[in-house]
Amino acid sequence: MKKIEAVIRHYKLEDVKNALTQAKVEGMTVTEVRGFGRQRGHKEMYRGAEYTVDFLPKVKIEVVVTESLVKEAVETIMRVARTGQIGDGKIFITDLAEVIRIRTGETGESAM
Amino acid sequence: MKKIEAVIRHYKLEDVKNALTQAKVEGMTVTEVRGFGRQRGHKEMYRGAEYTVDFLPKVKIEVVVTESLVKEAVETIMRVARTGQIGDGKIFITDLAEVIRIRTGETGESAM
Amino acid sequence: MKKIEAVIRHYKLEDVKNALTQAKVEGMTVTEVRGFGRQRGHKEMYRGAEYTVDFLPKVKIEVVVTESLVKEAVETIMRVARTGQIGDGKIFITDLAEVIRIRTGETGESAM
Amino acid sequence: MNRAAKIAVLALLASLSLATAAWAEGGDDRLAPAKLDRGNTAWMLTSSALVLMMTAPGLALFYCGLVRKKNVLGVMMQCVFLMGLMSLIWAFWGYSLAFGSDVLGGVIGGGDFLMLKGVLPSLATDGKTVTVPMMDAYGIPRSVHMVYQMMFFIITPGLICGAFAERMKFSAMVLLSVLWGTFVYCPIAHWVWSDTGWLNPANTAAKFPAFDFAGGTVVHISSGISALVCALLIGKRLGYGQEPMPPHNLTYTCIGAALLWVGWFGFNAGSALEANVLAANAFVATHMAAAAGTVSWALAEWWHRGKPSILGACSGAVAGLVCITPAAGAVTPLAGIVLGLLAGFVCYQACLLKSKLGYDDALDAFGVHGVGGTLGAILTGVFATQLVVPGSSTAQGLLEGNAQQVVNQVVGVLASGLLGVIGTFIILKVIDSVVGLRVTQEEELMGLDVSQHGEEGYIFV
Amino acid sequence: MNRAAKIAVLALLASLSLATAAWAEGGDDRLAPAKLDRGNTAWMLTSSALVLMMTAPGLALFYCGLVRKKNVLGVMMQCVFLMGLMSLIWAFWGYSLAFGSDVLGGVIGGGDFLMLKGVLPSLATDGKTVTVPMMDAYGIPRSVHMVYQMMFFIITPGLICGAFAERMKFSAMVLLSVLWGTFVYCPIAHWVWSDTGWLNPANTAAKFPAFDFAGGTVVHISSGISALVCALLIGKRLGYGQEPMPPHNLTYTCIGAALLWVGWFGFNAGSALEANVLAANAFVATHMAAAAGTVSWALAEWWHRGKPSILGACSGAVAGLVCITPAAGAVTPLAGIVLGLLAGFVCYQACLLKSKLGYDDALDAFGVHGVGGTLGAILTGVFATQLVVPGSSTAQGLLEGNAQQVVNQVVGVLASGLLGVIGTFIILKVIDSVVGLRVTQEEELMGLDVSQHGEEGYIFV
Amino acid sequence: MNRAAKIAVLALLASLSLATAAWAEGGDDRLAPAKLDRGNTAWMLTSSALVLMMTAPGLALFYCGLVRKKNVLGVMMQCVFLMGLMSLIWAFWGYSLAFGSDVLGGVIGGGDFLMLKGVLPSLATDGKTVTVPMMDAYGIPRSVHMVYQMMFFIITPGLICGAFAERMKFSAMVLLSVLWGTFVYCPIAHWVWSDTGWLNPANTAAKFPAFDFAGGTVVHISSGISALVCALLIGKRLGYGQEPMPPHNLTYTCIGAALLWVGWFGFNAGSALEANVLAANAFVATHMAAAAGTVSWALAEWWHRGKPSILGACSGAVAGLVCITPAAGAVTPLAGIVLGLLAGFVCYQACLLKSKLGYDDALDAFGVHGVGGTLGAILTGVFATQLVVPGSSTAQGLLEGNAQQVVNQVVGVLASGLLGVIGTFIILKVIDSVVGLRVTQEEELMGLDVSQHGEEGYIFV
Ligand SMILES: Nc1ncnc2c1ncn2[C@@H]1O[C@H](COP(=O)(O)OP(=O)(O)O)[C@@H](O)[C@H]1O
Ligand SMILES: Nc1ncnc2c1ncn2[C@@H]1O[C@H](COP(=O)(O)OP(=O)(O)O)[C@@H](O)[C@H]1O
Ligand SMILES: Nc1ncnc2c1ncn2[C@@H]1O[C@H](COP(=O)(O)OP(=O)(O)O)[C@@H](O)[C@H]1O
Repeated sequence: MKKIEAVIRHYKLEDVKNALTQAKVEGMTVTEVRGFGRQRGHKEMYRGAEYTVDFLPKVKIEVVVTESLVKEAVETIMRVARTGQIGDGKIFITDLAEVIRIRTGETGESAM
Repeated sequence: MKKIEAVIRHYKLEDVKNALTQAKVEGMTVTEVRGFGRQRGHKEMYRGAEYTVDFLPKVKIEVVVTESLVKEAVETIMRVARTGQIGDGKIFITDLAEVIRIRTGETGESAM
Repeated sequence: MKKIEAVIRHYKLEDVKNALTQAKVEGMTVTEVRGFGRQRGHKEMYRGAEYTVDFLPKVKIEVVVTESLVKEAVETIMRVARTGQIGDGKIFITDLAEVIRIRTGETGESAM
Repeated sequence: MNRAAKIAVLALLASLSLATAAWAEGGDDRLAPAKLDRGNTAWMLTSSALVLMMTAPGLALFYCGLVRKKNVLGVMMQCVFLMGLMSLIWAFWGYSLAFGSDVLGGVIGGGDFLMLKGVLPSLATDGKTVTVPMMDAYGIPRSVHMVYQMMFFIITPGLICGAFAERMKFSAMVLLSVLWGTFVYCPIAHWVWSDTGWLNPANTAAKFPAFDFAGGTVVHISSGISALVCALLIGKRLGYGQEPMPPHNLTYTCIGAALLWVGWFGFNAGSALEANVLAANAFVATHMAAAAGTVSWALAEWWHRGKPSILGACSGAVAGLVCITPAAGAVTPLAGIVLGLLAGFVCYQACLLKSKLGYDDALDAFGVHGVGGTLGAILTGVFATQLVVPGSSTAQGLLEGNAQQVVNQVVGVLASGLLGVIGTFIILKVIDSVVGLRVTQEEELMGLDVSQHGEEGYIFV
Repeated sequence: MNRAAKIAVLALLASLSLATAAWAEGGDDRLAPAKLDRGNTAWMLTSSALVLMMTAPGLALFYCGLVRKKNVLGVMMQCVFLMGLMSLIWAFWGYSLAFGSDVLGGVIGGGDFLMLKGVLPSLATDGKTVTVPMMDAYGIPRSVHMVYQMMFFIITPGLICGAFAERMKFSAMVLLSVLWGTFVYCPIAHWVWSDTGWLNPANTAAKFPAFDFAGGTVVHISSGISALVCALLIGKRLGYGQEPMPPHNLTYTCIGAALLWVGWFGFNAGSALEANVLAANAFVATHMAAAAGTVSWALAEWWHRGKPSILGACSGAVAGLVCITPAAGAVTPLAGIVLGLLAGFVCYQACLLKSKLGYDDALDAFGVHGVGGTLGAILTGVFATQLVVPGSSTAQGLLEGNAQQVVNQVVGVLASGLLGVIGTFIILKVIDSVVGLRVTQEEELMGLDVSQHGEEGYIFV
Repeated sequence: MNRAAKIAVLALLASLSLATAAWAEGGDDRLAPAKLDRGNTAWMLTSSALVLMMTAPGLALFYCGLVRKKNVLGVMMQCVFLMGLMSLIWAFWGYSLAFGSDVLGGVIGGGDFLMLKGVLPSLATDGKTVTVPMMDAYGIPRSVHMVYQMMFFIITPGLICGAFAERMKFSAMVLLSVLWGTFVYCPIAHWVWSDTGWLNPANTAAKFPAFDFAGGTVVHISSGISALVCALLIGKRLGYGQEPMPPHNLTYTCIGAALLWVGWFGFNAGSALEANVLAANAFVATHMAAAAGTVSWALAEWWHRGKPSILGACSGAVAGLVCITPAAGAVTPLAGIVLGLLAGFVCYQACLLKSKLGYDDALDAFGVHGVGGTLGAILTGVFATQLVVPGSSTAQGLLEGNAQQVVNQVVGVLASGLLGVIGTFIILKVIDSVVGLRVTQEEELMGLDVSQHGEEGYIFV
């Protein structure tokens, strides 16, 4: 099993969720984050004190899927979350040692 | 060393924390997340515009433990966070390459 | 490629960001978290109801870097985020299976 | 104004053509009848607005900050909906039951003002002459008195909501407010404030003339004791005593407390029904009591726990305000300081006690309004003085040697407390058997915002 | 009050000892001229403050809670900046165009009051005698009338902002407000409220005397219909209909609604310009309509969707307040209840309809103010009564047999609506060609807070 | 008011049987003594409530939004606690020191009003007759004057808190407020506003009659300059200049600014102590200055930085309000516009300068109140006009040819500034040696909410 973490734009969340659901991904966890990368930030100014705000609001989604679904899930995210402009975000994929469903104690694929 | 990530219900956090502490887990990091899985969301309505809110508020805890503690930690979480109703959440376990305590520079087990 | 996760003190974020940027780290994702470790919490009191608040506000940064940068990034974080007092935080390092840039579809090192 | 009068007088001494020298409002006697006092009217309109502001945003903020995030709207909704609901009931029958002439031997008011009959202007049989009912003693239209008292009728059930916060069904809250307003509030208001009320000191035939200037018994004791009954009958919140349930947003609570303080000037000084010396006394005494309560609760905490808290300071202000409410038109501002100091300290103790007794009065409606109101009612009997009480030139309170007044005050407390307990108990039992009091366990865990109203308070993600 | 003075004066013609009985304010006639009524002045100053409070924090909170987090400051800034901008314009030329004597055949007012000439005190040629312009009929300085009306001029363009929220350039909003205020608001205000206005019932020569006590046409219809034009011309928000755009903070919206309710007492009861029976009627009718609207919208939702929402209750309160605005000085509080009930229901339907029609009036400025204002204007023609309308002793509304009044009201609605549509359309086209109406796509995605103002609303991290 | 009528009536029994035409308030002379003006009393009670609202929620919100999240309650607590503390001190000795008759050669007031003696009603030796002290010139009870001035005494130390926000010990803040209020505020208030004050223009024997209508020197310069001393003595916040410290919640700051604006009508127009033409002038001038300040600061930013910010607009409003405060009863509203425009621009520059000078006046208490107050005090000497100044019929300000007035104003500024600097310096040194000024480094990093009060502002998790 793999964990797919994707940092995406805020307003793409709904679309990505719908697309992943159609791709048979059955769960997802979302976190509000702030990101910093190639996309440059902006200046903010408070009574003359100027700050460069490098961190922009982004959303991180975490999806745990079985190996067989990884490719489709990643492609789905890439297709839907892409605008082509700097700041679209990144996808990180990690191997998981184990997955457990708390309610039933099921592990591995059946816990998905 | 392993990182145990568990997405659990909000109101179970305090109990889980206490149980883990008793199980000799010495640290924990908590994030407010929103999750989506089998548990269906609810409808919200704002002046006639109806939304289905699939994401429900959850809490993600991250606990890094030595191999020897993994089993007990997981069992503790499962025991305490379980209600038996859909939405109890999931546990994901990952291998860590390294752990470092910033204050002292200790690494590995001694950084726990 | 490695993912470096570091839980640090709030007010060290800006310094860490700047130091990492100088160390040629090109991106970072930040999450507001609450942490619990050796640093003891504090008491809060609301109309006589007393709570011990174990979770203290911390910031988690996630930095994905190529193997060659890991050491420098970790050292940078340790140098800058350190105060020497309990509560400085921890660094966790994980292996990544893959990294993808959503905008271009680049993978691996070139996605950094 | 008097300046206008003076100048007019001087200018017209030699003349007779006065009618034209004073100006006409289109010559419309309805708009400015002989008895209309514009200063008083201005003040009472302002006071009415201030008292409405107490319910929302005042109380709505004060309370909503104290609950958990998932119930923030539930609490606010109670306040806002009551602003609608109770206003209609008051206009339909509440004002009449409270201020109508005695029926059932004075237990409640009659139908004189049903549907605002006798409150709104009426047309004479000639089809032309319009008569506007006035409160002659105060120079204000009766409709102003009606709307001012309406604001009290709104906030009182709102106070009770603090006790059952985070777990009562919205429908049950609606039924409770209608029934409680009708069968508990209206009788007590009638006893205390109607011309023929058996507790009203302005009624020379009153059996137990007890001072309650602005609603110590009518508003605070009645709601406080009823809140306790609610808390006991509906039971504790899920997880109470196990999970922490700290206030989710104390900034709201603080804003709410400050708005309550400001609005309370309308509540207490407005209760003079005039912009006169009595109103001034009530204003100053109210402010001093609030100030003393703030300092007192905060210092008690500082002493006892090592830190003064903002929730303590705000709670102290409210405790002081509650305590001075019955007294504002009977005691001096210096006595107001004493009342405030005591209120802050005593209500702090009451809240501490709650933790020990273990019932779940979620937002301390009883601890602050019940306890503070009772304290205030009794202390009014101690500190009432002929310096302040209108028309008095004899001893008024215990300190002036009139011990009987304390007895009267206690009778007032007991009578309103008793009706509160019994009335609320019966009403809750009825509601429980009809629609049920409490949301399901799942709804409670989910929060009232989503489960009862289909909304979320904050969407910060 | 002055009524009491008048009586006294009449009664005292035989005497001389008056001057000493009343006191002097340093003998300064300017500060208390013959016609000054202190009760009225106190009430109008209070009312002016209340109406300002409606724009901010009232409307600012009501609206800002409804947008997404990234635009929260954009909305607040519009309100605050308008408090500055529109005040200056009103002092420079707005008051004059609205309340000056007819020019262009009565389409608009003339330059009588440009730069507050004739509003502020002036010095006689002796270099010593100062004259303070008064509104004699009300006993208030003209400057008070000017500043009170200024508050209306501030909030009206603020209401429009709801339609184009989250996407209009700040510069375009500024231009729109200046031009719209000058060319749409001022003429309508002149027709309805100036002494010689062709819609003003107080003008015996008015062609279509239509009741608009506190701004049903001038404020709500004009802004509501113009809001619709804005929504259509500027187009939908990016992602509208695809992404969810729920209110980001309903607690703000609720506080805002409550403050609007409180402030509206200044808006409506202040429109009597006196603390008299008419003000009292307006106060009570306003409150009853708000209450009825709250209950009505919430019940409609409860029935229709199974849950009463707090946004519904708050929207219903505002709908009721909008609807009673033209009527408050012409109908009884009982009719106010009817208006409120209808307003809550009808505006709820209007908002439902919007979802179907698909235009993006982001915060329902048209659905609430346009629809509610029109409903209120027409119902005023139905329920107006000689019991309330000053100086009347004949049939006033349809229910009293005067069907013509409904016609007059419709003419008022059409005239102001028409000017609103045409004026706004032209103004927007001009602005679009000069600076452009809409922010860039990137700016819109980023949010107006950062892109237009270089700030963020919340820094909770 | 009607009371004036009544007295006249009674005095004239020879004429007609008038007594029945006016009504009785239970025949109680205390409640409506000969001199009572109900319109004025209504206005002053309203104004007092408005000024209290300025401290909280007004200033509390304005300031708390500007700090970091971890200190939000610390700031609010200062405001709320001061509402309690300063009220008690004012009643005990503050009012007496400020408004008592000269002692120490006029440096401060004497003990005439200690413990509200001579302010509250007193009993004659007959044990029956009650006398209520009145301010005859204004027709209001003296207790109203006392409570109105109390509200100023509350907010002034609250303003200073902006300078040392996020780092001062709560206990030090408490001590500072008590000492500063007693030894800095009371003397300045005595000089400027007591009948015998050497700066009071109403005192014909005043050495340097300087206009300060509503507290430019007493409130703003004194607090602004003292704030600067505090900022310098306590030192910078940890991390100042290195970490970003942006306002954590500008929506609060905006709500606070709007409430300050609304409340300021009580502050300035209330300072007339009557609902007369002077109050009207102050009201309008105040509003125009706020409006002009809003536009001016926002435009300056727009020009200079490319974007108008909401913090700028709000700061500009406050700057305008500060600047007009001494002037509101001496200049016309048109001059108010000029003052507002200048204030917005100058205070913006002052805040820019701060960044360069490098001291850490956290919330710009000096930049806005010190600078804006000084500007206003001096410009009052320029624009004061006989059109407005009560009782004047000669040149008043520089523009009317009276250059001396500017000198007087400067003297006023220097005197209050000097006492502010020296007094604050000594007081801080004393406090530092007794309890220490600053929290520990660990407490500061943790935030004042948790370290000083054991609470958190927001629990959104
Ligand atoms: N090396 C990295 N480590 C962690 N997060 C990153 C890294 N690089 C980018 N991100 C995240 O991805 C987001 C988008 O990256 P950015 O470089 O701006 O756009 P793009 O990937 O389109 O070039 C960032 O805001 C940040 O949250
Ligand atoms: N595949 C997944 N990837 C990431 N998070 C998941 C996944 N499945 C579930 N979750 C998280 O676990 C929570 C509970 O899952 P859910 O399916 O509702 O309950 P249960 O596990 O009891 O069937 C979700 O809200 C989500 O946050
Ligand atoms: N075992 C752990 N698992 C996850 N997070 C941890 C763990 N131990 C510590 N942390 C995180 O690191 C933070 C600092 O840890 P703490 O033990 O207080 O300080 P130090 O590492 O300096 O001894 C904690 O607040 C928590 O967020």
